[in-house]
Amino acid sequence: MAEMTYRDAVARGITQEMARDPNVVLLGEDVGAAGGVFKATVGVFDQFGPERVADTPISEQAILGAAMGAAMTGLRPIAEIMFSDFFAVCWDIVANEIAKTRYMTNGQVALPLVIRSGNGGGVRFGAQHSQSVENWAMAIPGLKVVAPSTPRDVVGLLAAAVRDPDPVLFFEQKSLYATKGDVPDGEIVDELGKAAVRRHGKDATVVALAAMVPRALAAAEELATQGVEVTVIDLRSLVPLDVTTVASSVAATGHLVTVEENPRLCGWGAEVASIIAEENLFDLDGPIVRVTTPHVPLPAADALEDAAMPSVARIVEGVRRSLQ
Amino acid sequence: MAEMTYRDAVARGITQEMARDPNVVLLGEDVGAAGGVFKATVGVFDQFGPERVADTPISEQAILGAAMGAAMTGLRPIAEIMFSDFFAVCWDIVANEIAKTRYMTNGQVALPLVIRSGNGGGVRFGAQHSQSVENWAMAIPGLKVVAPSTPRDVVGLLAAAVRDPDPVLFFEQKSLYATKGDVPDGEIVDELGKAAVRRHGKDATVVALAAMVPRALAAAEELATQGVEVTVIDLRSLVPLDVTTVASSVAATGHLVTVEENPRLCGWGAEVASIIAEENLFDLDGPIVRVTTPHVPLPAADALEDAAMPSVARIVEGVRRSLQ
Amino acid sequence: MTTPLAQQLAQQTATRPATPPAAAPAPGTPPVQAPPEAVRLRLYQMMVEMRDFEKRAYDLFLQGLVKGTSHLGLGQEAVAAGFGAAMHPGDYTFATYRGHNHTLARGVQMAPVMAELMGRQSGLMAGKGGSMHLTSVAHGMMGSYAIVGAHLTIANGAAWSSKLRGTSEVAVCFFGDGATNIGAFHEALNLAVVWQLPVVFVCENNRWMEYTPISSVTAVAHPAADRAAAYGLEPLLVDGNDADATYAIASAAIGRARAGGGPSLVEAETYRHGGHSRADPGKYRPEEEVQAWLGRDPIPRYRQRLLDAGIDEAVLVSIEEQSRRAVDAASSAAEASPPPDVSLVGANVWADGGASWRR
Amino acid sequence: MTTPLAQQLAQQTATRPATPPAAAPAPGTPPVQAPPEAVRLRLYQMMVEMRDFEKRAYDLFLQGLVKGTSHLGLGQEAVAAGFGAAMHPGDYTFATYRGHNHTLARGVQMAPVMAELMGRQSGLMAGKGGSMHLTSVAHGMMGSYAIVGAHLTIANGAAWSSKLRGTSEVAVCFFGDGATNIGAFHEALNLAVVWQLPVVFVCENNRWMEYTPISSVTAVAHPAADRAAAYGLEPLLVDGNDADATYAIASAAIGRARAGGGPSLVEAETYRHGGHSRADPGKYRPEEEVQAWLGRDPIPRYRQRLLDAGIDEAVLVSIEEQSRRAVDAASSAAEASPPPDVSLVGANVWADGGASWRR
Ligand SMILES: Cc1ncc(C[n+]2csc(CCOP(=O)(O)OP(=O)(O)O)c2C)c(N)n1
Ligand SMILES: Cc1ncc(C[n+]2csc(CCOP(=O)(O)OP(=O)(O)O)c2C)c(N)n1
Ligand SMILES: [Mg+2]
Ligand SMILES: [Mg+2]
Repeated sequence: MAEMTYRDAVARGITQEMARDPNVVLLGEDVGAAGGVFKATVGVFDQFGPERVADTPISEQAILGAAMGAAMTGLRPIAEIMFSDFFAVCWDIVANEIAKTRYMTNGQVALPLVIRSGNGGGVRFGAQHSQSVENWAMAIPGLKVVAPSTPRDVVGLLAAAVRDPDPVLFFEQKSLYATKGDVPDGEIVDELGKAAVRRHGKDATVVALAAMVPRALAAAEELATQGVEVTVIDLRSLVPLDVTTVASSVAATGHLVTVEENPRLCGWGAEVASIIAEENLFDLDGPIVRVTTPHVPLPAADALEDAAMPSVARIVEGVRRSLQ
Repeated sequence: MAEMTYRDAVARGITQEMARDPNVVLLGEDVGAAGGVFKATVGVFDQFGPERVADTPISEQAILGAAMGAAMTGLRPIAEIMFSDFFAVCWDIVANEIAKTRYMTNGQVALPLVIRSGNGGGVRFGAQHSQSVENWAMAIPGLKVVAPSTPRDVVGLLAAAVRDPDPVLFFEQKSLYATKGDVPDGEIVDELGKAAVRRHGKDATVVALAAMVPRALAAAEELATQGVEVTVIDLRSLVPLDVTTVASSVAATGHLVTVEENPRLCGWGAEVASIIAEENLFDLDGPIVRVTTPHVPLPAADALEDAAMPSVARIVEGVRRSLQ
Repeated sequence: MTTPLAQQLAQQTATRPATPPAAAPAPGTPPVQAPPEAVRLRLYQMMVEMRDFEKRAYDLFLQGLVKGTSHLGLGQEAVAAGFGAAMHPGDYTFATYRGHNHTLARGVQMAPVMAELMGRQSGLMAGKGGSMHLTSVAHGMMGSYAIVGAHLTIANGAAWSSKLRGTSEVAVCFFGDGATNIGAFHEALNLAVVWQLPVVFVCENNRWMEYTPISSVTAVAHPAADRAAAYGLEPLLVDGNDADATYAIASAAIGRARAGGGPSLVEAETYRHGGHSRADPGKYRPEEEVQAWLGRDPIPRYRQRLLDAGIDEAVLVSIEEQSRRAVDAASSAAEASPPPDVSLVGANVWADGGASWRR
Repeated sequence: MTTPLAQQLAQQTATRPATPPAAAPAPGTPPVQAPPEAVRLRLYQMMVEMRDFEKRAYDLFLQGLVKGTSHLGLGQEAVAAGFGAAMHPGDYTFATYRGHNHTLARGVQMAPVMAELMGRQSGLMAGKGGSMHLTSVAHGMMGSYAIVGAHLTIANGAAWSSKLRGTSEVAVCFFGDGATNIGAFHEALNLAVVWQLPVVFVCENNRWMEYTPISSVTAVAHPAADRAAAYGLEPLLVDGNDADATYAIASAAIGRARAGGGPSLVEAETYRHGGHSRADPGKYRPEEEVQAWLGRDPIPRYRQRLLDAGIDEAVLVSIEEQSRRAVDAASSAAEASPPPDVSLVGANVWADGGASWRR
């Protein structure tokens, strides 16, 4: 067991999988000798060399096209899209090609690949480098979507993603890179589609993802001091989605609050809310409350960015609203 | 008053606005002399000439970049992205540039532009030419999102979109191009953000968009023969969203069913459901049911495509489920 | 042209350069060094089969049996045939929505292709892909792609994989003139050269996008060849209506790629006889242009050349008859197949075979 | 180079071609035809102010007062200055995230720029954009764009609008060497030429993407100049550390665009003195390379040239002192400004000033 940062856990996860399977390769901008702009791939190049760790030009379509073609023909690539905002320049390869090919070919083509990307706000990078776009991915049939909240989960979920026979978008929350947590020694491999209950409480169910998990836990602490005990569920993956864990918690608490970093409209919280409103409506004792970034691009100034993103105070307020 | 096709209504709307305002220009692939691949711009080139109706190379990023730069500097472009699936090759210009620029510049830059696109399935074009991607657009703050269901609305909403000071994505449903309807003579201009109640019924509220509106109405007919009277709301635009009309209808009926052509996850129906589940939960007498295309890419074969998209039968079944 | 591959080809040339003048390569000029007779007969057979197949596909469309869209390769057969014949089993083909010819060129049977166009259970992908997405991995047909430009980047990936795994497959990627103006073209070409990938990019310049002439939207006269230097590549222009010429340049470029010599970009000048897709009559094209190119139809031209080379006409007639029989059999088989079972809607979204996104 | 713009510049040249050899243009070589003294003093002043501004921005970053990211233009001043001086009021600038210099070059005041970097209410965009998105429409500074490549297509649009409206603005679009490998570059260049737009594309080749040398990921030696021919353009390579040279080529290219002569693509060879962004020390670069380029620092080099041309040193010293005072005043003003009011989070999503998406 070692304490390590979320950032270092990425490199550890990649290394674990590249050491295990010679078909795993890594490609992206500055991922090699430079160790990645977030320093999340430090050491990988030294260990595996330039053949298996390939620096690329600024050509996101070419990066993902290369990953796709390689995955079709026997490799298991891990591609990096530096900031998840840049998915917009290569969304065609993700949404139209990678996601649809198994289906269109009626199963002839398998695409075991992972696309890692720095996601989300809170680092004062402004509107084009701060988006939380996991819901863009969730909206596309054929993609799996993972977003870990702890260093341990980074390793375990990344390993699961690499070994998964389907294409996985792996969102590394930028605001978590510097956070630390205990990571057990030895190989770690998780299962995709299993949410983690991070805290148990009888009064309400709070569902969060990635950087919103620690905030939801902080809100839970604060609510506890006010006598409100909430369950906090870390979804860990959006596709597959662990509906069972959410629904059974809501059955027990009668209240659901989702906490999303993405802007409101069509966020994953809406999907979770709609599932519960369809399948578990009569379990609810109060409104389903969604706490999200408002439907605005993220501003750059620290004062504004902090005001835009879901805060502990807004989560507390959201839970109180659901309980009224 | 003349009967015309949805397709011809597009050309009529464009012509109306180009005749009125010399700053309105049209650009896109094959939109000029060829009249567009869907024949939706026939006659526009003849009337306004090659300066104001510009054929482009297959360069969607360059098309939308040109529209954006022109809108920043005094023109009001209407750009065509032939099939909405191709938004994936230029999503950066839409989501990162056009949508965010007014905000990032704190209001210095206005972008009065319209992007028209052929959207949706039902025409056996397969997975890369059949997507209904209005929810991709709805998820991006800074965009307005319009999707008419009738020839009359095509004209009125297109005019509103062209005159709107914000960027508008205008989805023309491909499966509706050949449908006909009455269009009044003279200038037609609508207001964005006003839903239309297409049928009144006390038992349930069915919310639909574009090609799903006629299907919802057909389902309503069928339900009426079984003694169930439903209200059918045509949203007409997703942003702005007419929450008032939906909520007040649900307050009256106690039941909500959304009908989406897009695949399920993070569709606009989820957003509508989550709003009602948050703000009007206690008006509900039954589960909120979402009828969607399942979360799959669209298959090409007619038998499969018809089975995938929401059918009248599935809408009827969805209403029945919400009433149980 | 003084660069290696061009030189190599020029040395094989009988009386004219391998790359005809762009304007109007004279029909019937003697070919580059003739391939062996067996190859020539195979080229002829492939082209005849493609032609017959496409004509039948068009008839079936008119009868309402081919649904949705389809983009025929009528007139462009010499490109698919020349490259198809030069490829080795195991090599990777990446094609566009106009990919029927390229699919047949890899030995895929006609019946499942026809059934796919008709949306039947026995279709190559059981109707799930349709005409624009023909794929048969078992034949190295790695897919037909309907978003212009994307597959150039994907072909790179297959070539990269071949290189990293140390095997010898070459990727051949076909696309149109219009595709040279989209960003993915640029990204793919640059990366292929930087990584020295075993990939051959083949631009089939048929002079038209959908309804717009390529010359009106392109900054250079030869949309691919005039861009080669931007990637440090030599310009390679070939008469795309001459099967011997396409076979020669294909063999050279594929051979170079296989030998570790890196990528090539070939521009093959050709023409589509019909409209862009489906019922498009293609009336926007000047009649003289159409007639001039119909006069350069690759198939009668090649037939005459084979006769001139002393091949017995009976051999050709037998190829032609066989082809007609094969198309008849394929369309009967396809018509006899039922529509796909609706359960296929939910099949193969994921590797577990299904469509469930929840646990 | 024998093409028009290059010729025109060569005729102005004193003792060496306008485009220095790519490898190591000798510092201190005599300039192209010297601009008038007033222009030269303005160029010097601009460069000094940019330099002082960027150094202060770096200091404020180290003090924790500049938050988020910032990309300094230290070392690249001669490009922004040369083009800025050649532009007319009303012309359109499109810059990247490395756009502080280009913003100042259009006459935008230092104080609001500094305040924007610091996320203050008095910032150019009240803190909503940040360092990477500096925009001042009133000054023709049409924005700084942080997604590599996108703004080349947007610059086209502004140029197209100028052409259609029959006005005379020229768009000038700056970008890095790395940007030449992304698809949008290709699409933008092609369309600009096809539509003959009044736009000048300026590649500031500083030899590095973020931490990767451009030469290792690019198929050609000169990422922009070697691609010009792919768009029917002449290759234009200029010493980007020589303000007289950048001014000369800028004047020629902008003049041509304004006269209806269409677009140009200029590659200016330069170097960033510091790291890619923020605290990056840029240690991945070979020390000799860094030292060689520090030796070609555009500012001392230009200072010496002005002295050699007989300009009184006191004039230069006064420019330098004024610059320091301006930077001091700007940073004091910025520091004195409060953070933006949180109500701005919901301001200006839409033209109605607000953020509401519902009716
Ligand atoms: C990104 C994208 N833009 C537009 C289209 C629509 N489209 C399909 S084929 C075509 C013309 C392609 O022309 P070309 O590349 O010359 O190929 P050809 O059809 O002539 O074989 C267009 C515009 C598309 N499929 N993808
Ligand atoms: C599409 C896209 N990909 C990657 C990045 C991340 N990124 C920002 S700057 C940069 C390097 C750009 O290099 P260059 O174009 O040479 O400009 P320079 O920074 O040297 O001025 C990269 C990779 C980005 N902003 N946008
Ligand atoms: Mg073509
Ligand atoms: Mg650079």
